[in-house]
Amino acid sequence: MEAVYHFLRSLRWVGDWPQPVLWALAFAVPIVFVVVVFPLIFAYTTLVERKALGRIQNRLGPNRVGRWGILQPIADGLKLLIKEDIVPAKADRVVHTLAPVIAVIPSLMLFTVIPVGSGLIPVNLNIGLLFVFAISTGSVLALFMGGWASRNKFSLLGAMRSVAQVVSYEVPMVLAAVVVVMAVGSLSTVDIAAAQAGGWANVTNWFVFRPWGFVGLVLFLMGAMAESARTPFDLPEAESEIIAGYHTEYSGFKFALFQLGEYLAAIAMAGVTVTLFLGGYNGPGCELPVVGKLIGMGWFFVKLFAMIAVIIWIRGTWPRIRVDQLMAFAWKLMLPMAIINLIVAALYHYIEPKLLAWVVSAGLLVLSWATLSSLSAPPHLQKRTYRYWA
Amino acid sequence: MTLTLGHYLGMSAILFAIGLAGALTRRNAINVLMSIEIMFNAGILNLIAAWHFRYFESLTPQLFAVFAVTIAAAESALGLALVIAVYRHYRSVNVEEMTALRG
Amino acid sequence: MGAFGTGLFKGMAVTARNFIGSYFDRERLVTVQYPEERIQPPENSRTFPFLVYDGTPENMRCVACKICETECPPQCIYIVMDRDEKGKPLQRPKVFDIDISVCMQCQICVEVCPFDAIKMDNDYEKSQYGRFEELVEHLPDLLKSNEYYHRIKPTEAAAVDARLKAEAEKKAKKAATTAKPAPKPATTSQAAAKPPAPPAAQPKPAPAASAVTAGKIVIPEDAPFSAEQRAWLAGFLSSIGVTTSVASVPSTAPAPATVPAAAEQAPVAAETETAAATAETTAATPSDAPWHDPGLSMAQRMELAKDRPLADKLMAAMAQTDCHACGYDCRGYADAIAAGTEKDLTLCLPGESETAAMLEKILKEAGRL
Amino acid sequence: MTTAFWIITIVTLLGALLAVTLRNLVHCVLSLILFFLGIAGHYFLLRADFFGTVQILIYIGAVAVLILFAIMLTRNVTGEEGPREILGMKWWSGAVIAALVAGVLLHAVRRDATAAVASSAPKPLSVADLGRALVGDWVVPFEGMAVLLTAALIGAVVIALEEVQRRR
Repeated sequence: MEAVYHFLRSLRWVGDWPQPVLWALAFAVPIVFVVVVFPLIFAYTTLVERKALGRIQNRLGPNRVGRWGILQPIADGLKLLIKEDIVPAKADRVVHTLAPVIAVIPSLMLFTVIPVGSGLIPVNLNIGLLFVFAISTGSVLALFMGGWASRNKFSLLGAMRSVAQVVSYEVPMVLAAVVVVMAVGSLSTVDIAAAQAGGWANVTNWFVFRPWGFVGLVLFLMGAMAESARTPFDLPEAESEIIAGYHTEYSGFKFALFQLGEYLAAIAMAGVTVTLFLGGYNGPGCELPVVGKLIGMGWFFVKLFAMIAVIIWIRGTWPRIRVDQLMAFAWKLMLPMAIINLIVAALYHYIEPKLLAWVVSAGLLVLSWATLSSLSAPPHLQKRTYRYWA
Repeated sequence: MTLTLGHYLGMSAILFAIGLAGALTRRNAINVLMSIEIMFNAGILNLIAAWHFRYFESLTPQLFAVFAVTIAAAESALGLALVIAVYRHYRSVNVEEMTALRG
Repeated sequence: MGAFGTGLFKGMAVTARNFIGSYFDRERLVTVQYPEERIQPPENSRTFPFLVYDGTPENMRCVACKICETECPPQCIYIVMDRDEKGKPLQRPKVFDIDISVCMQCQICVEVCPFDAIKMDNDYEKSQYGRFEELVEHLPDLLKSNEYYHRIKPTEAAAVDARLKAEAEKKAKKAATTAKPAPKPATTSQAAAKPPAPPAAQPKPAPAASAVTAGKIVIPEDAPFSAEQRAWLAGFLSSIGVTTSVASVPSTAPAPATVPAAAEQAPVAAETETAAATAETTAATPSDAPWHDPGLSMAQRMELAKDRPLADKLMAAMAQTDCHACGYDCRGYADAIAAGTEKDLTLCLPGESETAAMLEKILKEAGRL
Repeated sequence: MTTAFWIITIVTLLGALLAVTLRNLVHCVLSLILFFLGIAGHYFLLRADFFGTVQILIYIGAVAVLILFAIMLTRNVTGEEGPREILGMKWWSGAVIAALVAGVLLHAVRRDATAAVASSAPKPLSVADLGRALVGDWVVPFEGMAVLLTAALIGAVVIALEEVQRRR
């Protein structure tokens, strides 16, 4: 935002306006950017998701509204706008209407700390990453309020299950991100992105190419998907489970707001993953003087769409996890793995020849993953031996 | 008028009083815990205000605040666990009914 | 998670291949753009029944024998037999309603129909804006041509037509043999197990070319039949849905006078002719069952069988259509009731309640009930 | 600065008051969360960003959810409370004591309000040197805190679960 402010100052005909006006303008640009660009990405993510899932299942996605279903999101939005908004009689009206709002606000606030380009970040907080985790707990609140306010036992149960899931996946996710903070030494997302520049064509320095970085990416992605209840973990609102989880009693635009909140959280987490592990805006050619910023921004969005594609791809492939497996997976597999990852990252930092460090840490991580997954894997039924009969 | 330490101290005093009133008057154990939580926060707010207005060179107030927050969180966790355990025994969380001292 | 979670990544490889593949060969995509493209429903899929007609809608196969109406489990068929201006029942339905909101598509009506008149359609676009009257399909909506039947269910339709043609030939051959030897008097009940389906145009053995309009046969003047035979013939033919009109012949002149061929007679209904004829000859030796003529009203028939034994009275009460709905023909059913083997008096479908009431009255008079 | 201060103060006081007086328990928790947000706002105002975020993370993320779970576990699903149960029999006594305490504190503070005030903190506290201090010369209390937290964790689990085993 400071960058925008200084940029405005440097312009000839605008430069000498009074300070508060420029300051307000400098504020307005990132706000408009966040509030316009990312919900637009949300709208077309729903379309791309439905088309991609269709193609995976050998059928065409929506192609009725607009050329290739281009206008489908607008149609959906309009439909939900017009749909009658039913509020259950005994529902607690105030909390019932407040819940979707609180579902959307944190998701939008998450985007303020994601560096879209070098120097192009809505708010440069020096505790950026901590802010991301603090705000993402806000969605937990929305879940609970939505579930409790509709005064319906099932939605309350669904809400409690999703709150439990989000809370229990918060810990491994934070630990997976702490690895990067340890490597960079600062919580600010701008420093993290900057630390991944350099190397061959600005690519080799990305953290994902380090063993602990890759494991961190996998764990963080799992945590992010559990956080926004995406497919392997979308138990709370799975069809076969408790109806539609916490947003059973919602219809019309409130339901759309919940969807918006959920998807925006998923996109924001994808953005954070890109910043943490895939080198944010770093990419070949992003260090050029002026045009580099644009190229950097381009790289960021390419990586963001790649992450969203992976999330959709996972949604089309992986089966849903049962509740107990869900919890066991979080506490018995992801948490120890995250802690081992921390230790290995420290080890990596102190072994001098980086290649040796790479090999050692990779070996350690694969070993620990094997032992952990075999430990927590269900017991394989050994072949039965019959004593009295050959 | 410029902002002074007194404003913060006054505000946290009022918050502390509200917390105290809540703790003393509410009958539901969980409400009592919530009021205690309010009192904790009032205290920690004082610390940070003091750091901001007078002792911003040194780090001690901040660290003190960090430890205070940790203790507060641990305390509320334990308090709630106690409430749940007591609830199972007394079948109600009403403070006035928890009279028996035996375990 | 399985060792190393490899299973998951194999799965992702499969979906990726499928995703990319779908962009190259388009046939694997199964989507059918419904309103524009449609899939022809499989042959033996069925939605709701429809009535088959050969050629023109008048020439429908249904003779309103109401077997399907009684057999239909949810009772969603309603038939009213067509009667001409003089009240004589015609062998075709005036009203044939099927309530498709009640019909459970069980195809029982198709199985019980002796005349292959009703078949199952597989047209599923039957949604309406109303829930009551609109969902009742009347006769015009139900009537569909045999060609349509062939189009939607080729093999089944072909089988039905083949069977019909075979029966028609068998009947024609039999009719030809009975015509040559001396005409046997009286109605020998044909123990045809399955009533011969009325072929569309039944080839008449009459030597003279008889103008066969669909379902109408004009028996020329000089046909070598006596009055009794004409009566029997008219009775028999009308039972199988072919109305005959007979040139008037003086009842006593049996000799076949050669009349200029195909003299166009006014299509005087044969019944009135024979009715007049029979009324004159009540005194004369009555043929065995003069009342065996569906054209007569109940009163006339009872009048004819007034001083007859019980069995004959019972037979006169029947609807005289020999439609075998009761499992016998009219004669057999009357004899069964008289002999006491058959207790149910309501089996005569075409006769409806009129016959049932009359049977009861006769038995009461005879002190049998 | 001052207008922001007054706005956030109003929000905080409102949250605290509602948390204490509302009848429906879950509404109390929601107003408590509003209170926590107010306090976090104050921290940001005092340029202690780290604490604002920590406040949101710990209090709203963990403590509030903990209280919600506690409410659910004590089978008070609707959060409704009978009219009689809100205030204790002698509710006014509590209020009087609180008022007395407030009076004493405000008297003490009044002297400070007029005192000359030094300039406020030049830059927000950086997390790095806070961290270094924690593991530097403050490492003993830091480890003490770790032990305390573990003890609290195990204690809470033992208390909550012990009942279940014995009853079975």
